Amino acid sequence: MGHITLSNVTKQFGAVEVIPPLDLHIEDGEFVVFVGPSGCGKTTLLRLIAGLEDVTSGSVAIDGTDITGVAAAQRGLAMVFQSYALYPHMPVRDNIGFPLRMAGLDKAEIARKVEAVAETLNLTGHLDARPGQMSGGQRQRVAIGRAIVREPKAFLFDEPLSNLDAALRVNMRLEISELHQRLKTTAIYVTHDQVEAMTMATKIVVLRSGIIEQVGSPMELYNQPRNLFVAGFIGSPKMNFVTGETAAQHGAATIGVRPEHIALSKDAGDWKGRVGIVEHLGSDTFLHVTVPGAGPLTVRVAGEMAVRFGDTVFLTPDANKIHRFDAADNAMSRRP
Amino acid sequence: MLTELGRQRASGGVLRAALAAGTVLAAGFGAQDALAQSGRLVIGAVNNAEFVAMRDLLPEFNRLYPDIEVEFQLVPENEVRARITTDITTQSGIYDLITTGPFEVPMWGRAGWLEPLDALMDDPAYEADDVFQGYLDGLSHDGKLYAAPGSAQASMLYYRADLLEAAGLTMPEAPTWDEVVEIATALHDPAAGQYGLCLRGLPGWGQMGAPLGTVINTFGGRWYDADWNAQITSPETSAAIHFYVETLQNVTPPGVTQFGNQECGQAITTGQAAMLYDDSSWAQVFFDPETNPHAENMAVAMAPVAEAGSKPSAWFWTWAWAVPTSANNKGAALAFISWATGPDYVPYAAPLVGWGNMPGPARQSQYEASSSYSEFAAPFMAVLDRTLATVDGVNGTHYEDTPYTGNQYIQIPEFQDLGNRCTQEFSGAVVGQQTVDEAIGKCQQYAEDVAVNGGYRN
Amino acid sequence: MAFWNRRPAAARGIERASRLRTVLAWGVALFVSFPFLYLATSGLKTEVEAPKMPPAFVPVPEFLNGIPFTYTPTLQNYRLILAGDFMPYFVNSAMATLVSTLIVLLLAIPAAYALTLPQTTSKRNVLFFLISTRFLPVVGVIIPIFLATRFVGLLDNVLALIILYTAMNLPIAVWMMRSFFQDLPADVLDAGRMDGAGTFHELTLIALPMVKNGVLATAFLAIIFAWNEFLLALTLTTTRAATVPLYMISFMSAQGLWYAKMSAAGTLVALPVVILGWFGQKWLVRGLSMGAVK
Amino acid sequence: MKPDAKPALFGRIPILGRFGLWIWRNPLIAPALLVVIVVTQAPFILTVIYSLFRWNLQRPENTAFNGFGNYLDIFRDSRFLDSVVTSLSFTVAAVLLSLLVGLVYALLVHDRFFGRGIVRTLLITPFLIMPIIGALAWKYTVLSPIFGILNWIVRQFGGTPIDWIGMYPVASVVAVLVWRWAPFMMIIILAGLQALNDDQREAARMDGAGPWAETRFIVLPHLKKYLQLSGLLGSIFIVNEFDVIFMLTQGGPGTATTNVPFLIYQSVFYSFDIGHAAAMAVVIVLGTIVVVTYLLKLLGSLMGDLD
Repeated sequence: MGHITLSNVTKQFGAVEVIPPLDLHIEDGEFVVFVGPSGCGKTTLLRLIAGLEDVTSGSVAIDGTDITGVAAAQRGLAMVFQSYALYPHMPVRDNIGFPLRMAGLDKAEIARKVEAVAETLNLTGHLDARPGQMSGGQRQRVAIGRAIVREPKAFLFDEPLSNLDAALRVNMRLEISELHQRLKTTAIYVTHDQVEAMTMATKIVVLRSGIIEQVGSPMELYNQPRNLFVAGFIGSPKMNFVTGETAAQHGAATIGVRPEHIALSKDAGDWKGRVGIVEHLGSDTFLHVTVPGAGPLTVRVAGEMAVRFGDTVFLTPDANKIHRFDAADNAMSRRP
Repeated sequence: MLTELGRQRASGGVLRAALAAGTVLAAGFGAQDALAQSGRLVIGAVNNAEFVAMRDLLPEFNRLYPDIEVEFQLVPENEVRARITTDITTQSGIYDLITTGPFEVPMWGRAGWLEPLDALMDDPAYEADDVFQGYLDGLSHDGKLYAAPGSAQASMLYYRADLLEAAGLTMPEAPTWDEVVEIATALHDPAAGQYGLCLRGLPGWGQMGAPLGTVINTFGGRWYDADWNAQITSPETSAAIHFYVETLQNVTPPGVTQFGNQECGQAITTGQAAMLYDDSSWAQVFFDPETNPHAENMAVAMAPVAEAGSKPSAWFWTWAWAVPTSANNKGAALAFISWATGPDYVPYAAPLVGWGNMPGPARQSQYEASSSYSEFAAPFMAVLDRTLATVDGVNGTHYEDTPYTGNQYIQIPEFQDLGNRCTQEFSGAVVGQQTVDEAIGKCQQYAEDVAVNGGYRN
Repeated sequence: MAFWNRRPAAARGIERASRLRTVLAWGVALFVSFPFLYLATSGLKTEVEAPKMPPAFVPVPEFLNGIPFTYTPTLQNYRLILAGDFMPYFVNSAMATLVSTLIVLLLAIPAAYALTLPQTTSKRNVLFFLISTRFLPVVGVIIPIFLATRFVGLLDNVLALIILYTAMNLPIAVWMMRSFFQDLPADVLDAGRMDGAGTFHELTLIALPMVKNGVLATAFLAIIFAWNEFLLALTLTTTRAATVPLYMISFMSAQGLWYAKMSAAGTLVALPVVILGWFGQKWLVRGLSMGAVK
Repeated sequence: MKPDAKPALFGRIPILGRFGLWIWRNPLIAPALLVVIVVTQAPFILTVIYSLFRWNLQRPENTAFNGFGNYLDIFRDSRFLDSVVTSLSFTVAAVLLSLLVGLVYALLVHDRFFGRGIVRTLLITPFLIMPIIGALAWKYTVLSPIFGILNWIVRQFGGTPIDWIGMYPVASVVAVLVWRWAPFMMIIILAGLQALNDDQREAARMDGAGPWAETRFIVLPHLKKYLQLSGLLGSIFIVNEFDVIFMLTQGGPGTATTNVPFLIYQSVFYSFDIGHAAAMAVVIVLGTIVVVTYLLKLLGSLMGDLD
């Protein structure tokens, strides 16, 4: 129904190469998240797939058919935009029905499908409202409705939740995940938020400067980051990196330990450090500890922890969970 | 009414036949198309009162010629010249009928831009004998008439007898310029809103150029000598210009550089000016109590001359109707000419729109048209008759030999520009933008350029 | 020390001007609009009253006559003008203005839209070429325009003015419409393309309804320029197609009693655009700055 | 940005290069471009051709190719040189004064006060009125020695009526031009003022700036771009001003107010000297290009990224 293959795709804006040659395969029914820092080319990549930008070279195929030169509308994809991109002069009904109208469906059928979609998205009461009269969450649902009404081969989401407030964001995240569970339609989702990536994706694509750093399931990326960049990008709080003498002891240029993989003790441990800022989240406590010779480290402790600024503590990394990186920042095998 | 109608038709008929032959030969127009007395007739005319009134009388014309749809455009003098000349010289066929004058008509006739109208003269119903021959001469070239006099005028001096009397002054019948200025100075009282004399200060060869031209002539000046050497800086011409500019500066209303024919006429009717040297067509306005509150105090004298015993000097002008060869509806144009300049127009129109709105008399019969007219015309008729009889307004009143013809203008196409430019410089001198001699120097230079560039002198 | 400490009025907020400034602004405004206001008021006088001094500014009902600076208004000048030959001029002006504005919109909207599309190249060249033509002095090309108009037989034809006014207003209209189109959120247009709208539907169903105000503003500016145009009208029309400027030039020289009539005619001619301007002043900015200033 | 993305001038005929032929295949742009080119470029090419001929409409038999003779003539003609000076002085004086007055207007009406809408409306009216009617109104209601209000005031103070247009023609024309164009400047400057962040002004006040310091150090620097733009646009419109001069002074008295456009008009319609008029037109167009080039650069920088 919707597997997408990018072969040797490049994109240049003028003299600037935004996407160096890139290959990627997306299986039918996957929920793929493109993630990376801003400016990494993830949105460009999405727009290349959508057909909103033309590839400079290479090809894009959907279900094995090369659609490189095909207009956006003919690709059978639907897109949800960061700004929702609703048509402000049309009521919700017409907004959702617009792609069907463009496809030349007759009015009765459009009405029927729009009603059905509105039903699933709880928008039935709002069909005659204009986008300007609706809340952010409602608008987002309209945008999603407009995407699903045409039963596309794949959904493209361009940072759809970034304009919502925190609480709503979590809600919508769930809704979108649920929707995907139900429809089983391929989805490509762009975000800079690794939490969204981890929670929603069946497959994450980490991008940096237009280059795919790693592709894999969330857990693969968490457990086996291929390099320093991925290791640092996935996971929250960020993985601690230690270089120098300490790293050399592990036979690496850099070692990485996630905050949750460090045990803390007030009495004894591998590293001795002084506590800086302590962030109490209730469920967890984050301690920022300065260890001479290793630098500042973040430690995550479950539950509440009674330490104060200036206390001396001892840290012990979980030896099995130390990531080692070579001088080129690539991951090395785990210590035997 | 029936006879009148018949006569108009007949006159049109003879004209049509005569003109048809000429037109077909000359311009190759089909006689049928050219001479239909129907369709759209586009007239371009100067917005003088007599033509404004004529436009208001169009229903009468349409009663005679119901199939002619007249579109009458009235524009101020400088603009009407610009538009008409552009139309004629580019043969654009914008106008079917135009008002023009003795300056352009002979040149345009020679260039083949105007239709000859001799047939009109030959039409008995037109009563051509009634038209003053002097005006006809000015509108002919090579023995052919190219325009019909519509509103004729010669220049004369108007004054307020009451004001002169109150000041204990008298006006000679043929005053000199010095006498005029003396009287004007005596009557000039700006603080009381009373100005001695109105004289055209508006640039333009047909505006300031006309009175100035006569001053130059009577002072013994000229534009060129027999060999086309410019003579603006010659003592006589220069003296005349100095005199004119200084008079404008000293005894005329403020803003005189914007006063043309119309504005000066208003200065009399509003009582601002005590005297006016301008054309005779104003007489009908000034002497009519309906149009001038000071009518009973108006008097006229001959156009002033340089000194007692100088030969009379005045300008002649005729706003005349002509048909461009590029016209689209010559038949209708001719019909209109025969109506507007024929013997019946004044007797019909005067009672309706008043004598002040009648064209300047080009026909003897206009003076005899009604007893009331001859009564109020008497004061100025004597002066006008004498002017017409003594002044050669066509060939000029120059003292010296000139290589050109023309009186207050010189009859070469370039004069339009030359006259405009020089009068513009002079008006600049009036308001002190430059000295009179500077203006004269520039004018001399322009005149030299014209002589050379126009190919008159090598 | 701090100046505003001593001036509570200023401290109260940026948005309130001092009383002195209010008075000053009103004074300047009345002074500046005096020539027009006086023209308008003179149009309501009789010919006898109009040129009289001291000037009467204030129309009052008849029974209040005699108060200084007042007069009893009359509509006789307007009646005279409207009963005379004014209407054809007015109709011609309206025709030339409205039809050319309509064509301007029809041509400028697609062009301006194309000039915001990413796939259009040379945008800069096209835009700058267009606007540079607007800076050409019209007198510089008046002769060939006259001769060309004559050549195609459109002298004294409103169609000639329509064509010329169209070309005259097109560059500004393109710049202006483009600035409106450019302000549209790119996502919405992308959404349209994803949803299957071709360029035509994208323009007509999505972009255009969103810039309704821009279209009005553009039309408004085109109307002002076309209505007020003088030189081309003067040169190319005579009677049949003559527009209001030609009617007005007959007032260039004093003609009988004409002052009040001139005032009334001037008011009548100026009024449509002035009223339009009063309503559309906020749109002027974009148009007059070629969209460079929002 | 492409390296060759320089401003295009109208001298650059699109069909011949730069734009590339594709533009003619763009059905959205081609019609508009075609209309503009046919109506504005073609006549200008003809003007250039005419300028090489001796051609007076009144003497068609005298027409002949004249090379650059017309250009030599006009540069020897003091009238043309004078008119260039007149044009420039009108432009400089009127633009600077309009800017100043426009700035004053804008500062006066930017902040809210009682009746601000009406005041703004009254202030922009001069720009909306048909220029020839504006000039008529000035000529007869303000400056006329007979009907003018100015002279009535003069007389109230015991003076004698003054022929304003005759005595002070340049000042009269500049006054009318400033009256007409200051609102234009005001409109653009107001837009600039609106774009000025109120926070900035408030911050300046918190930092102790009085109204003058606030204007001098915050408002004016911010307005620089807008002042440039309005000044340049104003220059281009004012240098081509014809209507006001036609109605108010007809270029006089003398040639005191004859600017280049009016001189060209006179040359065409009073002298019918097409050759000279065309040469003058070509010269003034070339002169305008210099200003326009600068303007386009400025516009380009104001417009941000194109292409």
